[in-house]
Amino acid sequence: MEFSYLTAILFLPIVGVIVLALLPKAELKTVRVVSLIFALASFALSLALFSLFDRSAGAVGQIQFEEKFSWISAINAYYHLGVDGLSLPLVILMTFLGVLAVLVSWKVELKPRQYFIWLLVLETSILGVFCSLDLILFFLFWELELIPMFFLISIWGSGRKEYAANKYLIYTLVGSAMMLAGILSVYFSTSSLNMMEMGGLIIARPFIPITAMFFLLLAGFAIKLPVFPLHTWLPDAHTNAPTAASVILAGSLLKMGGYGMIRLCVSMFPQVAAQYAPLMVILAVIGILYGAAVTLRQKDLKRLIAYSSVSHMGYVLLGIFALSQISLTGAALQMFSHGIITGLLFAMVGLVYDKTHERNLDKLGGLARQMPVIVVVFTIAGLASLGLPGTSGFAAEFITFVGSFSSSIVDHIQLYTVLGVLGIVLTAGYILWMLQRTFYGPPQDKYNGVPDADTVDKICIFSFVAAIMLIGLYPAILTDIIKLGIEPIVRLIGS
Amino acid sequence: MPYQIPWLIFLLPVCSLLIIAFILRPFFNNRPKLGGYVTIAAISTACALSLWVLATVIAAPGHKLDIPDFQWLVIGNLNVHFGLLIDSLTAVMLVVVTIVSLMVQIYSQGYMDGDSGYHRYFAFMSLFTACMLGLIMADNLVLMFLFWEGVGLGSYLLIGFWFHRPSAANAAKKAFIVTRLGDVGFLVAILLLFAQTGTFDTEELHALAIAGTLGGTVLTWVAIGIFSGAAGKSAQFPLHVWLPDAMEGPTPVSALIHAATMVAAGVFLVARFHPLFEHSEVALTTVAIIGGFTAIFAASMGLVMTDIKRVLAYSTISQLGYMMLGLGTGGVAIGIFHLFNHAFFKALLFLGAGSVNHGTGTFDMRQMGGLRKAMPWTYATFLIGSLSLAGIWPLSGFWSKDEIVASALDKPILFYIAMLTVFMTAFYMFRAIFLTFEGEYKGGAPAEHGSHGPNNSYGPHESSKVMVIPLVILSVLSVFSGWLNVTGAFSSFMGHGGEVEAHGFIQGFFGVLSHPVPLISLAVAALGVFLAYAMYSARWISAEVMGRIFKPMYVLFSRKYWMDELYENVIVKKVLINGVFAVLGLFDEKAIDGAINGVANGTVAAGRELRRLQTGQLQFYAMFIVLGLVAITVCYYIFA
Amino acid sequence: MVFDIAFFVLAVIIVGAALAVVILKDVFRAALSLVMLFFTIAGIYITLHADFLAVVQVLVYVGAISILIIVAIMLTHDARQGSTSGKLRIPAIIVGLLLLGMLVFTVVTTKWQLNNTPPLEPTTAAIGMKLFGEGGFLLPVEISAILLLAAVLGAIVLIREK
Amino acid sequence: MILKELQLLTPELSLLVFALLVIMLDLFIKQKKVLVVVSIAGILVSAGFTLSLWGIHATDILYAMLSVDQYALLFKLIFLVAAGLVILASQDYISKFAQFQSEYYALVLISALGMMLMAAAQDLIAVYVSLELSSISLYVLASFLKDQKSTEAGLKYLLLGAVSSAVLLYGMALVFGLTGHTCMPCIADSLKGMPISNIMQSPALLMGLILIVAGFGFKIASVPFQMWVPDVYEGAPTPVTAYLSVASKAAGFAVILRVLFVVFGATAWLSQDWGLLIAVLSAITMMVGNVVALSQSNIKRMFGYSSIAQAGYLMVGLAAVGMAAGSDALGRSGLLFFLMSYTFTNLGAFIAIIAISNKLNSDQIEDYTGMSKRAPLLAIALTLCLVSLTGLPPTAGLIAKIYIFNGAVNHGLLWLVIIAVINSVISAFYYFRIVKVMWMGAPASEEKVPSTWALRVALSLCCLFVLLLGVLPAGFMGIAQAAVKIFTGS
Amino acid sequence: MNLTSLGLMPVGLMHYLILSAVLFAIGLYGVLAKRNAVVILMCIEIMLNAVNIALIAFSRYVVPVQLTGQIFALFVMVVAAAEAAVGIAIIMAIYRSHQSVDVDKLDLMKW
Repeated sequence: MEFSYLTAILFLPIVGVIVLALLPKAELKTVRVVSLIFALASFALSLALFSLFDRSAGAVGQIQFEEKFSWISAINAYYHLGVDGLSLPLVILMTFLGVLAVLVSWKVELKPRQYFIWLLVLETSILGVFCSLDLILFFLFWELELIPMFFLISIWGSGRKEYAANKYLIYTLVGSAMMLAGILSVYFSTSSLNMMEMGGLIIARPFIPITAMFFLLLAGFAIKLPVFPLHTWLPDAHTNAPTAASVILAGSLLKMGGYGMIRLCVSMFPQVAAQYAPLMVILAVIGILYGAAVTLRQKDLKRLIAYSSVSHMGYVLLGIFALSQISLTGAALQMFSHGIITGLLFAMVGLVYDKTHERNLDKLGGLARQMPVIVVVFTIAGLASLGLPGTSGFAAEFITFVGSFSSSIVDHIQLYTVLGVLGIVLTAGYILWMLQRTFYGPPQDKYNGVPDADTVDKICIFSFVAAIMLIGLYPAILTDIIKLGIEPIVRLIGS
Repeated sequence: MPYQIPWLIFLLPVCSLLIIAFILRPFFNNRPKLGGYVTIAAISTACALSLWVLATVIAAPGHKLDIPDFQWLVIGNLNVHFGLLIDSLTAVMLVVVTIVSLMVQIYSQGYMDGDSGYHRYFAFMSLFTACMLGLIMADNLVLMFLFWEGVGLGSYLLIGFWFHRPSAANAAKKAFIVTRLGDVGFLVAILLLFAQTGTFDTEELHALAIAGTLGGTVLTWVAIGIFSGAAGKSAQFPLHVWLPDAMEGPTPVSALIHAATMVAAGVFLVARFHPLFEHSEVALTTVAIIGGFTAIFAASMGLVMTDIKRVLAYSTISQLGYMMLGLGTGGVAIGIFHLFNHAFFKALLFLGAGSVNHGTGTFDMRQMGGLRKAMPWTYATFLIGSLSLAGIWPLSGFWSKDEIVASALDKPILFYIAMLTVFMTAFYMFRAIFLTFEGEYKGGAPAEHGSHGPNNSYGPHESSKVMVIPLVILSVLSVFSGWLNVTGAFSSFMGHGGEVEAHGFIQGFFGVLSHPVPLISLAVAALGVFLAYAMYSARWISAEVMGRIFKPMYVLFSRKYWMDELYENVIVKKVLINGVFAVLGLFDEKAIDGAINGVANGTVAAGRELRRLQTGQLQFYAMFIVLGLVAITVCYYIFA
Repeated sequence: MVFDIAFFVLAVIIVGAALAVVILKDVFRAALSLVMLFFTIAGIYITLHADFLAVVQVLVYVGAISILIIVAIMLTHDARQGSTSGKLRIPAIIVGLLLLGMLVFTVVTTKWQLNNTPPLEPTTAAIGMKLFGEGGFLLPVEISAILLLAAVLGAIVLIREK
Repeated sequence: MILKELQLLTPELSLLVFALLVIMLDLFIKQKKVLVVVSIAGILVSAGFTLSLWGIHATDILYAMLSVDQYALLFKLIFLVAAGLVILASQDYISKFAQFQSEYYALVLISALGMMLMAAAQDLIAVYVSLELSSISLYVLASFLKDQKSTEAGLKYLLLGAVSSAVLLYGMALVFGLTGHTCMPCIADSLKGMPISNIMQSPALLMGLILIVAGFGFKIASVPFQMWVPDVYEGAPTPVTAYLSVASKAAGFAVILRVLFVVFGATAWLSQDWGLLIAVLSAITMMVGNVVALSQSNIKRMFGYSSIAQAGYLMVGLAAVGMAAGSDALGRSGLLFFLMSYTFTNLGAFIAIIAISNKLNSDQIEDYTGMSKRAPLLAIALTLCLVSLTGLPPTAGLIAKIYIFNGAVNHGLLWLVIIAVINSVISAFYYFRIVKVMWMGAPASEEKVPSTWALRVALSLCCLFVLLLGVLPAGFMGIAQAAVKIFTGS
Repeated sequence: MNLTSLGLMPVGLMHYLILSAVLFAIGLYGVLAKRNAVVILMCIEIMLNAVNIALIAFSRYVVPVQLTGQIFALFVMVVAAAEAAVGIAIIMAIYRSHQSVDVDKLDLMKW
């Protein structure tokens, strides 16, 4: 029997959880190392997956590393895993962020065992979303992710953490509530829960109007992405979450929304998607500009980056609903890219906060002297975020723009794209403003003797930088994979 | 020539960046000089290679080299190949960039001596040079845009080099954002081109434009988009505001980036895509008008600046306008030729200003004076540069400026503007010379950065050799570079000089004086010089009295037409940040979040109200049960 | 015919007694009205040819439940304070009338499938057979036994002092 | 014949025997622990007999009074499990009424017996009598503490219960009067034979339906018959509350499903009629339960409202059964699976609450602050159960909801499912408030919360099943489906 | 007075059912309105009796020979007795803890 890569990747963190739970004495060091080992193992396996992935032209639309067992026969649900070009990068992203999240949390001292347990559970649940090919399994993992995130925010968070945790919980549950209704309607319309069978399935007798199904599913994804005006949970969650949670939240969790939109909304209901694409594209543009505008008003470093995510995920939405092969690829790449960039940004904010205990831009300043490494990496992250060429941010945004501008599905898409492009100016505005307020200006006495990044921090942030640069300089390393997954979907739209 | 050579030109500075960032800075931080040496070694090699490339291109048929490209990205019909386009334009630019860069790096050895950010400085410089070289060699729009933004980054980093000064940090940010505004246009143009043609390749686009496949409104929009990018980088009105502020960076940076190379990238870009512009009358006219207007507009502000670098900055803007004007009216060769000459003398002038600053610790001309004796080399080279800039025969500036003025002849308004600009240029440059080098020394000021602190304690002094030698080399170039086109060789090499008749060197060199236009322009320039002499050296005319007479204009110029106020205070602060964005922020908080919280609070409140039904009264409960029964029955009768 | 007249007489007494139970302030008198009510209901049973039930009614209700209630009244001091109506008197009247209306409407408008066979009489033996015989209600009888046991257990627990 | 039938009655008989044994033993022995052992033994024996009957072909016994079928057997198991776990969990609580231990156990067993009979009853008379058997035991159990709150709860429960059983009786009387039968299949046959095609044509049928729904609605705590729930849950001894919230509700559903399906499922229009009624009531029930639970500060009272809300979800399944009009077993098995899940989950939660509240001597949610430090295992277990009640993975709650909503969506109740899932969201608010309090705050004292082995066993069993049903639900769904097969046959 | 001419004679099922309904409503009113717990219990007994009348009437007019209704009523009586016993026990317990059997005062638990 073949080695079940996906199951192994998926459940290694859970094995880690069990090990952690069974540790007789939870010494800080052991806990960290154990978590790191399991996160690393998962990451290593996902890299193996990456190298074993069949990139040949024949692999277009093929599910690889498929595993399928009957799970709940009563409702036709299977334990069905597999990856294609669309999900593989996200799996790698998550395992990568999983490792880095552990590193970022190296200095957590409050209830470390619990903390790392939740972190690992979170990893598994998000991986599950990306690997599942069965709607119920997908939904299960989708919901599972709530619990660790809730705990991470509400116990290890700061500020209005309870409010933020609640808000996160409620928002996400509302979304998944709609999604469940959508999934069930789909199930009864098609008698199948197999996500791969549903691409472009012509539903002869829809259970409810397919538009309704589309929007029910979309609701959940839109909240997660988040799409304007459903975004207000995000700043609160980010601002008050611990660093690692922010990293994963921004880095990987939001992508569940985009992934779901492509995988379910677009590929199941290409016609409906095309019909409502103008609406979604307009929302995307509003999200881009509005998110950036609101970002410019933020005083809290984390909140600022959180709002910037709203803006950046607008590009993803734009790419998805421009519905062209290039734009969808761009959107998928943007998801990955935003994952590492914003992950790094949050890690950097975490570092700055750890060292200075300050996140208010009005009170920060002049830190560049004290923390040369941090300022360099933060700047790189910021520049990547504003889409500087050579970083993944540029590659992704550029592909998205090219794709959406030349798309023929939506009327006036050129105009919308141009408006979206304007967002990059605002992005430059807030990113540079933030860097300036944090690091530049005369050094302040109160920050004398503030330490720079230490070795663990450096390993962590340099890995991010390496990933950002790698994708930025040679995006084909991912797009060659992504397009395998996107192509069949585009064919559906075309037909 | 092996085709790897051009790549090597690009990679050399990249290597120097990597070496400094990953080896020198972490491990040899106490040996700062190493960084400079590495950079200079890399760039001098690149310079040599560039000359080789130039020679090869001159020899090559069609003045073009074939460099194999490689596939970077393929998604559907998006097919991006990265490669290099080496033609005459590229070759010339390569030489300009590497030479100026080399000079500036050498000069920086002295200028930046002792600065704590020495390694960082050279790393950034290498980064910038690499991107600049990449930009001029790129064979397609994507790669070009990549480096285009890269030079912007270099500029940002170097303007903000002394980040602890808020003004520097602000200037850096401003430069980046303003140029990015232009880049939006550029990016949109790229998108539009791809949507129309499906390619990013420069030469293919040229071919399409020439064949007429790409034309009409689309082409005009494309051209205007490209020009908007160029206008941002080349500081054309109305995006010029960042350049004067960019003088916050170290002076060698100003010389390299904000005088010779990066700002000229806009001009280069327009030149590179000139075939597209040529096929759109509107675009070409726009370029010419904006260029001409910028030329005089910036010059007018240069008249009244007291900071020597700012005078030079406005001069740069003005000259860039000139180049645009040349591109818009005359063609690639004319614009690029001015770029070529301008690079040398403007770099020279900036480096001279830096040298002055090194000697006096200030850039404020009112604090200077009488430096001629203290800094003879600086003075001499600065004078050569100024003469060249003012367009005095036979220095290089004369030749290129003359061509531009001539090319504007058939558009009278532009011509008069050009002439007026010539006058102004001569005036403000010599005003600067007289204020700086003549008269009495007025004491200087604290140095622009700490390391030079003690210098002014023993008065103004000549700079070290390492700084003076580049000045000399550049001044030589400033004299002779213009002679390259005396015979029309440069124009024909650029491939767009077909209409320029070829003639012998001597004939061209002196013969030019037989034409009326050059003579007029020379006279105008001389008038400017004379006026400056009269006002600031001989003081026949009191500058104060002039200032009072032309008070409104003086205020207008010295306040820079209130453009900064308009942009920063009115548009950015009042309208955007505190206006639109504040409203949106409030909307987000109150309306969107408020609605969500409202629903949540409403639910909780509903719960608080509903629980009052649970009175604890047993009989009320029973009543409720029976009422429920009745209600159900009634509903049945109503709805069934 | 006799039964018809008896029905009306008994019905009037029943309604009167029931009203007395809910209207009288004196709990003792209310309890006595209740006894009266139980008795007359036994009479109604007779008019329905349910002689065994009538007897059981007297035994169980008049004999057991009434006594229990009276004892309870005596043990609680509230007896003397009387049984006043609570705040909900008016709503209670309305709700009572509504329910009455509904029920009357229901029984009046429904077409009952009447069976004109003369009723079985006497019923005692038949009921005995029904309860314990073939095809009968043995199980409920057994359950009732346990029910009573549970009630006794419960009463003991609740009444005994801690 | 009779012997054969007695064999089919062994679960009930053995339980009765052990109940009597407990009472008798109390008279003779001092060591009260023995009573627990005997009670548990009784439950195990009864459960053993129940299991031994599993797979049996549905048989009517005692002159069609009872039906021994998988459906009843499954419910019997649920009641036995609930009773057993409640008895185990009561060990931490028993000190409050040490004197009446035997009566306590006996009453728990007897009420379980009543419920078992209820689930199997095929005749309205048997239904009524067994319903009262369990009810009367529960009335007593609710007031078992005899303090102010407990007696108040008991009286409210009793009086309201009596009124509702009078209402139920009136409904049964009307149905009986209409058809002349008390045996359910006979009534159904009779209804099928009636020349009516709309419920409005027979006011008695309508009234009977409404009154019967009202009577059972009281049991399952459906709005508007739920008013007793919060008060009684709050006042009753905590183990009894647990028992009420699980067993009594399950019994209510067992009987209401059977009555509605068998009697009122006689014709499709009738079935859809009550299906819609239940659907509407279900929507209101969920809303009321969840919304009011938001503002509760007493954990038992909060669970009271929570159980109302859960009844609402269960009624979604019931409504689906009605809308399906007998054509599809999905809804019915969903209801059963949800009940299994709910039993373990709610019992688990209550068992943890018993241990904690007993130590704290308080039911206030705020007093649970920092419980993760004082009683980590209890806190984990309670958290797990709360997660399951919210309907999040990897617990039974989520699968149960998916399963039950599945049936509802399939029969055109998407609107109801959407209301239900929105309600789940609201419920997260108050369930997670407890979680938050336990894990986030600093405890008032560092003192550990003790718990007996019995309680721990009970709790671990609950948690185990909560997880098992959440991760590997297929087997349990198989059981649920097997259990509802009898209906397809009937 | 001629009851027959008034349509009230001969007495049939309807009469008994209406009587039952009236009795039920009166009992209900008592349950809802009286403050004394014992009286409420009494009123519940009235309601049960009302049901019994209906049951026996149905038995008489619908299934005259099967006596099912009578059997049903018999069980109702048994249950009523048990309920009354437990009810009174609880009321005694209430009385002991509250010194009152006024249900208006039983609102320790609400909201």
